[in-house]
Amino acid sequence: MIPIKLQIQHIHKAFKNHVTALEDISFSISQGEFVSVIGPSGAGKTTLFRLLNGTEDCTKGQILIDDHPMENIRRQQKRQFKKNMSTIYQDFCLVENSSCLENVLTATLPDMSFFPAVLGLYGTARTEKALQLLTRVGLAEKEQEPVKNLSGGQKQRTAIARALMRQPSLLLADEPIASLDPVTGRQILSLLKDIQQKDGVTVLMNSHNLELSMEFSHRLIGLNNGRIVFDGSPDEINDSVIRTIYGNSSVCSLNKNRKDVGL
Amino acid sequence: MIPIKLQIQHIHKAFKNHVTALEDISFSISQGEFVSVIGPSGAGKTTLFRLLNGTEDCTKGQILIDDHPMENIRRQQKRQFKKNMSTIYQDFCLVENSSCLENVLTATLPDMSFFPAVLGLYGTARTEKALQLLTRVGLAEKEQEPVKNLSGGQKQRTAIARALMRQPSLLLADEPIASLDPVTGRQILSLLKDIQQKDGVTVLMNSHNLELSMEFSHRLIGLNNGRIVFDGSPDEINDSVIRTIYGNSSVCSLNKNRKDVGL
Amino acid sequence: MTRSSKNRWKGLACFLLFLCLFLFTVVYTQCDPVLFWKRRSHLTDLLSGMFPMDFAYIPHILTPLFYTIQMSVTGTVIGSVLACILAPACAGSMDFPKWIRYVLRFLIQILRSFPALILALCATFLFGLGTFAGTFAITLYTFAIMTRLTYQDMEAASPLAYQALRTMGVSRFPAYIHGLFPEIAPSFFTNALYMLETNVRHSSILGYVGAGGIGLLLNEKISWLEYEKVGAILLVLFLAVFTIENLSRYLAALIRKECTLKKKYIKLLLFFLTALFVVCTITLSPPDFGRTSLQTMKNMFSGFLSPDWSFFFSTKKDGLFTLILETLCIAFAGTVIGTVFSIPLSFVNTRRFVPGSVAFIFNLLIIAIRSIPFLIYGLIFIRVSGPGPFTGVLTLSMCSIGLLTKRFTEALDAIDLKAYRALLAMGVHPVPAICHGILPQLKPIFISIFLYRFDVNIREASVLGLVGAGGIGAPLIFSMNQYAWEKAGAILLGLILLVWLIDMISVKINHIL
Amino acid sequence: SDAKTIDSLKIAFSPYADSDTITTATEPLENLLKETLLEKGYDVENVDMTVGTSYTAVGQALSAGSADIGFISGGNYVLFSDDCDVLLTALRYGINKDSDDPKDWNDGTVEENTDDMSTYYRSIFLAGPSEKGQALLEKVNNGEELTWDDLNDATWAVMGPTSASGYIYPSLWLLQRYGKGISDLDHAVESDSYTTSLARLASGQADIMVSYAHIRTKYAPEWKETFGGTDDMINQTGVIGVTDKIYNDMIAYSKTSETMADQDFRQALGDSFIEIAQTEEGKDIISVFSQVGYEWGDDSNYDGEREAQKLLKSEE
Ligand SMILES: Nc1ncnc2c1ncn2[C@@H]1O[C@H](COP(=O)(O)OP(=O)(O)OP(=O)(O)O)[C@@H](O)[C@H]1O
Ligand SMILES: Nc1ncnc2c1ncn2[C@@H]1O[C@H](COP(=O)(O)OP(=O)(O)OP(=O)(O)O)[C@@H](O)[C@H]1O
Ligand SMILES: [Mg+2]
Ligand SMILES: [Mg+2]
Repeated sequence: MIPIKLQIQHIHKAFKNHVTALEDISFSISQGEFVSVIGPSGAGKTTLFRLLNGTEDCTKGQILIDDHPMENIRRQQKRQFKKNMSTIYQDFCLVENSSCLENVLTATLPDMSFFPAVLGLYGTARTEKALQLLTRVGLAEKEQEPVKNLSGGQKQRTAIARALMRQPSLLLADEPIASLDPVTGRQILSLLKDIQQKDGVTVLMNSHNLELSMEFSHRLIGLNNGRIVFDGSPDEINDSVIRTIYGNSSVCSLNKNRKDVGL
Repeated sequence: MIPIKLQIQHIHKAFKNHVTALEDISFSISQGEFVSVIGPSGAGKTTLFRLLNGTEDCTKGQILIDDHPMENIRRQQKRQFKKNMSTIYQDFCLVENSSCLENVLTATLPDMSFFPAVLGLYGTARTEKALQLLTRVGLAEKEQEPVKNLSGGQKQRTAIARALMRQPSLLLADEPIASLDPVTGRQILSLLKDIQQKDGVTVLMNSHNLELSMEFSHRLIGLNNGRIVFDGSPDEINDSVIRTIYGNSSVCSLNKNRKDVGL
Repeated sequence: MTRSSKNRWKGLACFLLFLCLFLFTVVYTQCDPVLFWKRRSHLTDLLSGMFPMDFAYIPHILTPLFYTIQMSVTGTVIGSVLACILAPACAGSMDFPKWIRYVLRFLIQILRSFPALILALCATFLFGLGTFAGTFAITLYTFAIMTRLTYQDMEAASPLAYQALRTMGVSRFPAYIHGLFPEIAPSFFTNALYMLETNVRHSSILGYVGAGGIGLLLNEKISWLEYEKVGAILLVLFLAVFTIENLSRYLAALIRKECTLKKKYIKLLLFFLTALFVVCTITLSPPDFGRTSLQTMKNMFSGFLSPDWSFFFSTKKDGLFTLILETLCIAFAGTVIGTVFSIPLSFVNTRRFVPGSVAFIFNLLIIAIRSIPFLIYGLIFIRVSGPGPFTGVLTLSMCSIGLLTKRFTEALDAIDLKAYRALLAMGVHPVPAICHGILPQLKPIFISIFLYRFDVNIREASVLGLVGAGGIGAPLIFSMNQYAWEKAGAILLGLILLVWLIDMISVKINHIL
Repeated sequence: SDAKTIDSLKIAFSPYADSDTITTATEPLENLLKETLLEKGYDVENVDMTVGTSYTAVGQALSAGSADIGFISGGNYVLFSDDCDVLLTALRYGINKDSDDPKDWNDGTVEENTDDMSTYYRSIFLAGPSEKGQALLEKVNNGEELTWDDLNDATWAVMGPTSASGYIYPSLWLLQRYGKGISDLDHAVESDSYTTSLARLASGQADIMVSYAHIRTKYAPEWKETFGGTDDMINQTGVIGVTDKIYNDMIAYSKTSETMADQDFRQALGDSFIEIAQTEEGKDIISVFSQVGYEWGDDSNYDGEREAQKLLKSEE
């Protein structure tokens, strides 16, 4: 496990169609933290994660990894950094035609040399491990099923198993439990918490389940309309914070306010 | 609004790969009910919805619409029935390359005559209405954006707007708020409740958010491993019911049991 | 609202522009539907001559067919494997270095511009007469086409899983093999088998390398007006195409995991295919370097390198410019007409939209259309419309229908039907459901297939030449026959530039749409 | 005034040269024809001239009536003579060797064009610089008869099976002597053009090629440069066989065309071509076909060709 220090400095992201998804975001995460990003739909959470894992480039600002700006890092090191990071995508990003097991195994490709990697010769050790992980997320029997035949939650769990297969130092989890029932969801979060505590993995999560986010994280970052509006521990969350994060007209779900909302 | 009476009798569903997704499911729904299906991931909820809207055929058993078995209904009538039903899909099923507005407008195609439908001449009245709906789900500014550029939650709301555009008598909502933040999620459910109450629409929902399901529904159906294990009002839900629905090892989320789960 | 109506106007403008272009080309190539209708009785008189087929002739076809298949199998396999390896570096949606992409695309562009006959000639001058030279030519030809088709598929496929692997630090190539290839594999294998089939059908070049191929036999029987025998050859071709087509469908379904096969049988199948490849390869005649004709090769290339500039820049009636314009018009009109027929045909050609029996019947029809070589179409249409560009347009349309329907069908088989099914479930009539649920997804794919076929049609100008249809084909063939390589070089350069230009335009078009 | 009006006259040319050279060269023909025909009482409104790239294509067009007259080869004419008939036979300049004994051709000089017009030409078997080729040539020059085995051992470069000088007549020659044709040879390779045959011959890939007799007249200067010969063509090649007379190309008319059904019009058209061919301008035009004039043709001139084809087909 190589510890990673992540600093985000004043990043902006505007898409080609002039939608500004993120504006002046700065925060830093130290190794071993469990941080949750929360915010309304369209706030820019997924975009933030995609910037962090390098799928998109930011328009302004910079991301520092162990104090080096990401764009200046030499290729070899960047690869190393990427190897230590894995992402659970909101839309899963699985290979639909491949089986569950194959998808999980692809996570070991970065550690393999070229030809075995191309030919997909994973070896028994890796396969064993992938099967174990699949069992842990409750997909042991779907091992050989092509991903396109899985239910929403099963796909999500495959994506989770793939991310964990990497044994990352930094785990970016974009809505990892959105499609899971409360019990499985809780189990998955416990699993994440577990690896965070035991192995010191940094977890940056993003979830619409406020309760679970508060329960499992050390720290919450509130995003609204592309800006950080809150950054603090779960204890600091209160009605007015919720209102700043989710918008003014919002009804605090903490209070379980059951009266109808004028939409 | 044409009332629909839906009866499901002993249906079974097995996929080509011999996975049995549903076994001996029977229940009926009368017009104007708000029913939630709950159950663990992979229980067969989506499959049930797909059988109901005719995307898949059941292997055994039958679905009665106003006391007529679905397969015996003549084509004209079946079309009529389909017209009165709309579905919010778990995986959205939107046309990714078309804009948000176009996707919503496609819901009006069944009411149009052949050539205008083929050419997509929706007319201003329909466009107005679609825009109104988009405003209600909070997507007014994304109207012209191709769906592939939307965030997860925005896609989901587009799918909801499309389903509502139909003004159905039966609304099948498969995890309509999975990708939405608590506030927006609540607003959307209120909206569904609203049309259910005002227009007498039957809503058959499926959500992993137990709390909201209990809050909004008249009746809950618990599904586990393809079988109905519970069918009753939200008041009847208790720890042991939760345990039968979500599996034995489950920790009841109702109790907000925060201790770690052995996975 | 303003933006939406603006979009609609833009769409309408594009459509009108397209229509104008089409009308211009139709007029320029002297297309005359009235004449066509008046002389339609001649459409069938040549075909009817093929019945009853001369079954006794079939045994004579088998040896050449074997040679053809032998060379085609080896060439197609090697060419496709090379394509599979190099294609990702050409795809814009992947993060391979840009310069590699440009260099490779350029090379492939050039390679594809060389008529197969020139490749075959080069190969024989280098390796001597024999199956080796033929295989070499087929390999190059297949490689160029397969690379193009494959990177096009890649650009149409969703790159999400590939990107996910890349962010984990997987190197490009393994990430491509495991993250993207499984998604395009069905169409990759169908394309490869399609190439095999094309190579078997258009194997006339194989005759020129001393291997007899079924193409030469066909040319001979056509020229001698022995239509019963032509019929017999076509029947054999039809069967070959039918077999390959079904094999490819089955393979694609297997890859998409739509049907399953026991591990044991998969191994058996793999073993059988490998054995076939090995047998075909080791029975090839070894190259004969003792009789290479380097001087001729040198002439050829120095000719290509110093093209005939006065011809190149000539604006006279027999100058390059007029010829290319004519070729462009014939190719455009032919491709458009082909497309108009293929789109509906492709929808009834797949089980996803129509019942199995209907799909089967149309599939037979399309296989029949495809197994008839362009020469026969040329002769059929020449009887109707006489020599001239109109015949070229008609012939190209028919040839285009084969490939276009195949590619469209493939795109339809690969596409995500979720949105379409959602519309059907709401009670939308299937036709509007296709228009609004599928076409928007397919539009970019269809457009790129259309543009690809257009570009193939321009390059296959030599085909036009063979049916006497004007354009650049005849001068190209003639200068090749005369070994006037400077002139051939000028024509090829013109073609390369033209196709490059079209490529640029098509990239722009794909951007806009 | 009393001129008969003909809507359009469709002329199809076989690809004697590349189509645009033909198109450009024949452009003036339209007006010349119109004028000459008008003098003979026919007002032709439109003369439609097109070039087909394959001989068969032009034959098909004539046979279906989508062309009224066509410039085609004798071999092709025979194939389609059910549906078309000969109008004129073309004249060409001959060459200075016309013997059917190959020894006479190997006198150390390249054949030359003469000024005599002739209605026929011949095809030759040309042995190349390869060992095998030279051995065969020596045998012939020594007055020995070649055996079938001699020929069958060699590699042949031949043309497509409808080519008169590149396939049909050579095949006939073999048939008459050995009872076997080109298709019975073990190593006969079809070339896409005579030039490819020459390149193969020069490199030794082929030992024998078959071609029209004036091939050396045309390509001897290029032998080393273009085809990679190591010495002058006349030193490296020799004739080992000469075929019968092959009748020249011709102008045929379609029997299915309504325009051509008129006997008087045919007469007028034929006369016009003969007249035009005698003018300077006309000579220029038809020189792209390597033709120098026309004579009234007769179907029976092509009986030899018919015989040859029949033999070839039955032999299969
Ligand atoms: N590729 C893109 N092109 C244009 N705009 C985009 C693109 N991707 C995202 N956006 C826009 O950027 C904004 C932020 O999107 P993002 O996906 O980050 O939201 P999110 O916080 O993840 O929302 P959700 O909770 O709904 O997933 C949205 O308004 C979205 O429409
Ligand atoms: N097309 C298919 N082919 C084979 N098996 C399938 C197919 N679709 C679903 N299944 C299987 O059927 C079972 C039920 O799937 P379904 O999608 O109905 O679950 P679900 O209750 O909706 O779960 P989730 O909450 O995760 O969405 C799962 O085990 C799934 O793997
Ligand atoms: Mg998101
Ligand atoms: Mg589901």
